[in-house]
Amino acid sequence: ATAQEIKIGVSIPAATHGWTGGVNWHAEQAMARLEAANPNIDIILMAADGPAQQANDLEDLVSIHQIDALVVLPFESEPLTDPVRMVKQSGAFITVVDRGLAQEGIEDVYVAGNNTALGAVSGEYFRERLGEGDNIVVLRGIPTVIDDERFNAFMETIEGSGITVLDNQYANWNRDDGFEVMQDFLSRFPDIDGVWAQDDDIALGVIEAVRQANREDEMFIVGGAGMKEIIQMVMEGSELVPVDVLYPPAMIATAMDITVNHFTSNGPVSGEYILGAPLITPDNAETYYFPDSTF
Amino acid sequence: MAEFASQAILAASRISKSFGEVPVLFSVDFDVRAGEVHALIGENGAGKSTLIKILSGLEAPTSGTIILDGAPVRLPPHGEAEAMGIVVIHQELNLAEHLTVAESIFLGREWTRFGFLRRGDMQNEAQRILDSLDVAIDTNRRINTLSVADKQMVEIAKAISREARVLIMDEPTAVLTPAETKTFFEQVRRLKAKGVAIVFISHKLDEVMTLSDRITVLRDGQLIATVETGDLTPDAIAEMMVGRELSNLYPPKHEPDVDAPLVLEVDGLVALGVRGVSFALRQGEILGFAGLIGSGRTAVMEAIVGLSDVHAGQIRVRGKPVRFSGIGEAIDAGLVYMTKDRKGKGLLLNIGLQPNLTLLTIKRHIRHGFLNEASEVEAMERATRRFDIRARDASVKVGQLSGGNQQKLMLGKAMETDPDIVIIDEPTRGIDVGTKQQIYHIIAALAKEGKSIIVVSSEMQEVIGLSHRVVVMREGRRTGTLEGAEITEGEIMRYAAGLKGEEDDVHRASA
Amino acid sequence: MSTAQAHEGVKPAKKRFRIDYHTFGPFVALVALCILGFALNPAFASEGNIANLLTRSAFIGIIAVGATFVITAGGIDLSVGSMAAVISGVMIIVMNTMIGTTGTGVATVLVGCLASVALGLLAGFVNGFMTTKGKIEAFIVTLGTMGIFRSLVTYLADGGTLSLAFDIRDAYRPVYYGNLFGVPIPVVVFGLVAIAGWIVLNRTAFGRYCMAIGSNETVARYSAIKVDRVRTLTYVIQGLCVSVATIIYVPRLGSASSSTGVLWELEAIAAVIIGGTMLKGGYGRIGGTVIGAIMLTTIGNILNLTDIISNYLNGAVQGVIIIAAVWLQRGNLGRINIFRKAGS
Amino acid sequence: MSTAQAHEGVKPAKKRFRIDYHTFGPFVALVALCILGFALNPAFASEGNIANLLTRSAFIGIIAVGATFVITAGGIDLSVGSMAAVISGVMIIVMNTMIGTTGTGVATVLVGCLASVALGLLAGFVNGFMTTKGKIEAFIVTLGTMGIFRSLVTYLADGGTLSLAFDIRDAYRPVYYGNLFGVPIPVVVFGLVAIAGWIVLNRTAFGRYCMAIGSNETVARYSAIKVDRVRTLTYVIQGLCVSVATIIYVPRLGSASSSTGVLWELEAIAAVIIGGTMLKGGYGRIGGTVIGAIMLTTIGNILNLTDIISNYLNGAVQGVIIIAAVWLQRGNLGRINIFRKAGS
Ligand SMILES: Nc1ncnc2c1ncn2[C@@H]1O[C@H](COP(=O)(O)OP(=O)(O)OP(=O)(O)O)[C@@H](O)[C@H]1O
Ligand SMILES: Nc1ncnc2c1ncn2[C@@H]1O[C@H](COP(=O)(O)OP(=O)(O)OP(=O)(O)O)[C@@H](O)[C@H]1O
Ligand SMILES: [Mg+2]
Ligand SMILES: [Mg+2]
Repeated sequence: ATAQEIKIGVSIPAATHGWTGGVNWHAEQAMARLEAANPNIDIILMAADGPAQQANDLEDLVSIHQIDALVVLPFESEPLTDPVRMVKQSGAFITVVDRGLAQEGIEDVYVAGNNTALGAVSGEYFRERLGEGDNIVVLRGIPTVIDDERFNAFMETIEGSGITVLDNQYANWNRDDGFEVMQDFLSRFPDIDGVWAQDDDIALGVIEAVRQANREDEMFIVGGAGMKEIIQMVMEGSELVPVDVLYPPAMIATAMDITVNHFTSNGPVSGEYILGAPLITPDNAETYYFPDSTF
Repeated sequence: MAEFASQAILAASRISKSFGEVPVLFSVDFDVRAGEVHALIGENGAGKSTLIKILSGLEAPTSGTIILDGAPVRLPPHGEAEAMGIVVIHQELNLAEHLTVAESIFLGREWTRFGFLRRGDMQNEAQRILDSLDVAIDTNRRINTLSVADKQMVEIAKAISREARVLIMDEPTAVLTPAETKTFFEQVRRLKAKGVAIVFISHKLDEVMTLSDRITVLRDGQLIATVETGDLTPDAIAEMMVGRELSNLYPPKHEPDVDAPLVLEVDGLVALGVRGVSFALRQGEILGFAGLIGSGRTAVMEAIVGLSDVHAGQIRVRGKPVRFSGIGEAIDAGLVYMTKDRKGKGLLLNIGLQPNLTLLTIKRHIRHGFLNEASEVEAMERATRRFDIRARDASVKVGQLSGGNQQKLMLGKAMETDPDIVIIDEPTRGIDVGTKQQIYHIIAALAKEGKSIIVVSSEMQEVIGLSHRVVVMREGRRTGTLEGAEITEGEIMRYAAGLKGEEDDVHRASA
Repeated sequence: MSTAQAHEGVKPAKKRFRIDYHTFGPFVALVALCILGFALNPAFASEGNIANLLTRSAFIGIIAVGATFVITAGGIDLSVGSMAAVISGVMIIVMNTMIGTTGTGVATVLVGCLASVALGLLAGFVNGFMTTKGKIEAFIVTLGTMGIFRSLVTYLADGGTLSLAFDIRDAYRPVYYGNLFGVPIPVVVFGLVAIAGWIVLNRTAFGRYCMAIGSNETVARYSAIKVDRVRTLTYVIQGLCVSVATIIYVPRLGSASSSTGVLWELEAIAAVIIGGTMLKGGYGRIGGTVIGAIMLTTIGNILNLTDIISNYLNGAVQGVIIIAAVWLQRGNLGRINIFRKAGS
Repeated sequence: MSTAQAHEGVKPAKKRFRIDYHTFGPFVALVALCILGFALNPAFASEGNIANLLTRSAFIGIIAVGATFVITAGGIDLSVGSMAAVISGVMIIVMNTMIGTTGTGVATVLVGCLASVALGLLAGFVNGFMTTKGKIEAFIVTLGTMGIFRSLVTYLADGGTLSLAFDIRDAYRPVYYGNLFGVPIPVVVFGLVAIAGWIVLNRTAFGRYCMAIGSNETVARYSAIKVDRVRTLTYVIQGLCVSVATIIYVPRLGSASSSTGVLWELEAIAAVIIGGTMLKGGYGRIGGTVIGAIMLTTIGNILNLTDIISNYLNGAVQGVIIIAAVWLQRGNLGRINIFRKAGS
């Protein structure tokens, strides 16, 4: 450890489901890569189980590790706004990823995911495929802002298309819950034309439930995020899972790269980097397929 | 001695025991031979229970040896000595509350076939054993629904059903009435005839005299003597135990004042186990309650003080009708009830003496909203003196006290409330003769002071020796009330057994 | 004022025309739930839905059978959910690795199951050993292993998901999706486990020892029962049950991740307690546990079958139903008239 | 002849050099943890870090003080985490609404606190009432209310997050971030709550009643203790503690959502048990609970001191440390030589 060592703290949610698992994996990869490439940079990675613990982690990054920069993917925007502000006050460079803080002007760099776009892009696809008199069901995540943004954007987009949303239920971004909720939808509704699962973990559960009921021919399923198993199915031209909507966990790596750049390149780095939520179709699927990733 | 030792099945040689730094037994010798009943007696806290725990492997001696069949052994802990034929009835009831009677009797040595329980067979056998003891307990009942005496009978049944070579019994008769004791002794004699070596602990010297062949006396953890029973009189034994001469156990009865006001009147009381009981208690009177096990004496008392539901009938305290909804209200009205189930209902075993003593009266030790420790300590000292409670120090848990000292503590706890009407259930259960005498004198003194006392007791002599009047119960009803010269053992037995019955149809009709 | 016995919840075991609410209560509550479900949506009673429901309850149910032993003997096991996750993970890794050696057929699946059972027994033994020999409270030990197991699966999956190779799935699928004379396999397994559990708890000396230990450890000790051994065995049985549950769980989605089995411990314990077993030990009922498990699944199912309630309130409805169901079955039933006649 | 001693009646407990492991153990384990922390990273001992650590432990610590009462009296409360969430939510709504009336100053904050206390008392009373009068196991009741409270906050937040208006935050911030003579306010509050709890548990009749009920309910009833009332009160105290914890929690994160306070119940109970209180009741130690809470927070902090361990294994390390710490403090300490001398 030289005196000039630059410490970058990375605070992310723990790997409690597929997408956050992906975030963790990409963060670890990026850490190894960046530390190898830049000997004077030390990255400290912390994963939190909840907003309160993430706030603790931020405190510790400052008081124990005295970080020079922070890359944070907030568990939730609201509760972490103040803690991130405290880090900022310690003089650190702040990069916020995915979920924006509740107040403007705290972060130096914002690498924004776009949950609204994910909902809208998915909605567009449903509008395209279905129309008047068609029925769909929606499986949601965990009741949080992220889920709300996705859901509301989706509902707004399909408004006026004549598509009926039979029901929506929380499946907690969890395969098992996706499976069970879908089983119940299947026993309840004899006619379902499409399923919006908004997340690939949920989608995997939905797929199994549909297969079990032998109703694969009746409907299609749209997930979200870009899990390799799902992308593979899209790539192979599956009827059941024709498309996916990207919401890449790799955005954490992007944010880390940008932050390291701030210290290694000469010019100052700042601003917003908004990632889209492109539709993955059989045509472009290959570009989004990383078989080595855990996600 | 060598010849003796070879006859003994189980012997203790120079056994000493200390708990922490406190010595309890000092180099005690003890042995028991096939086909004899060897009684072990001594004051409360003399170390009797400790000695038999050592003899059955539950406690390890600090020094000394156990000799089984002539060879020194180290007994396995945790009741495994039972496999060697050493069976114990512990002083503290030792049954799991959630099991049924049959399950308890066979616990630890279930009969199985192909790995499965032979439930029917065990049930029948349990029934057979209980029948042989002349007790009517449903083998399917759960232990927590039984009265203390029934639990004791289950313990006895459990012990005599095992293949015992040595049967050790720690105060098995403390809660039994003479009738139950009699059938129990028949079973003991039967086992004795089969060559079982029996160790018997009791504070009832008449029982000791009738049952035992030899007697060993312990005092303060020291062996005083082992003698042939025939060589001694009960008085001599008592003297050996206590170390002083014991004159008249019971205090002289003062003449009850027939004009004294009635402080407690019970009319046609109906409750669980009570089928229309009426009686009255005068100021300054000692009223005895006698009856067989399960005759409902306890049930009457618990209903009066509000521990169980009163279904019908009237209770008046000093003329005012009352219906207590909990014992707290009874205490406020000047009544106190001391339970006979000290382990299950009376004392918290896992904490110290002082909090137990003041649990009922904690409000009196509050100053400015906080507990005043000094006042609690003072109460403890008072009770210690009055009831001669003996413990190593105040940090001992109540569960570690000797049985008799627990009983004394419970008496102290009840008397802390400073009551006008005292209801005590089995007041001297497990208490040595010396202390018994003290307690009888305390009771008599209280009555003289104008307090009114109900004594529920299975010890016939106690009821007779203390009471001005005696109510006899049978199957939840009052069958008789005896007064003055009528109070004799035979008379009480006749009412208790249902050979004689009072014309109490009146009460039944009104109930 | 009722007696202490009523608080303890144990009634005399008389066989006369007396309704034992602890046996009968959970059943009545379940029937009430089913009626509610049917009223809300007749699809509730469809054969498919009932099959789904029972199949789902099999996981929690099988785990809860094990938990009944642990709780009856006065212990508690908070680690079962994480244990299920880590066992699933290892099973998947083992099977994926074995493809090269034993092929993609039943042999590989069997090897996987063997690994599962071995791991379950081991994990249970570790819990039991630390509780009894280490003299650490079961709550602490299993809270610790809960964290350890959960971390292990995350580590094994590298934060992501472990997926069973698609080649093996075909051989393994029937264990979850197949059926025997029309009864889904998981339900059959659940039934067998429950029966075995019932026999062991009620018809063997071991079961009796569990109750004795839970009721009064000292008495058990004095009765020459090897308390530590019996208690450790209850955790081993729990581990075995978790491994059986895992064996039927894995073919369902063919994957394991750190989110597998989250909060199953709470569900399993709840099923046990709803079923009438006492949390403080001494008294266990396998039959009640089975009904408790089905009841919990049914509540979830009913909530999915209707949209009259805001999704946000699912948890609240669930909570209310659980409390109401248990209230119904705990003697309070006796206050309803028709029952009073038959009851005490 | 030293038997004379046994005859002098009851002497006051001796205060010799005797180590009570239940008092001493948790403390030793905490010291060991701190040494480990310092060894891993000297920054552990920095003033800032210690302040952070103690401040954090205040939430769980205050809740755990309440839990000590509930558990001592033989109950359990699983709803505290959700209760904290719903109280936070309501506080925020109340304060946001009151801005119009009472402005953005201390007055509004006080109204919020009042609402919090009222709600805490009510929630605690509901738990206690259902447990005692409804005769439903505390486990079931509080499992139910846990779901209900969690749902309510989700509902109030409309699935999202409730956030405190930024105008009020300035007035409220000092409650978390301020300090009194250099001691952070939450630590001061924690200290006061702990002292009050200790006094109530050890120096009042009520505290004695809690222990008696937890130890043997029948004996308590025969000793004229109003069992139901005392038990209900323990839940009310628990509710009050949750509301106090919430009052210092809200200014930290300024928001409440369905993820607020998740699993706090487990942490609170763990703190209580680590501190030496018995899960079965009858024996409670507020001092131990305080140390338990600090210990749990310290473990979390230690994991942040170094990144030599994969993040995925955090939970495992945490589990190992908890088990090891409790193992250390439960008499097993006695086997280590230096302690044996001093001990018995
Ligand atoms: N586990 C223990 N720890 C500490 N002291 C104990 C323990 N067990 C017994 N003692 C003490 O040993 C002494 C002897 O007790 P023991 O129970 O043997 O008396 P006992 O002769 O059976 O009296 P009793 O007639 O009252 O039953 C008592 O002072 C008691 O307090
Ligand atoms: N007929 C009955 N039906 C139901 N319960 C009964 C009946 N008789 C007695 N009991 C119950 O059995 C127990 C035995 O009665 P109780 O303890 O009052 O008798 P006792 O005369 O004090 O005799 P013991 O010395 O055996 O206790 C009581 O708890 C009572 O509620
Ligand atoms: Mg690093
Ligand atoms: Mg004794």
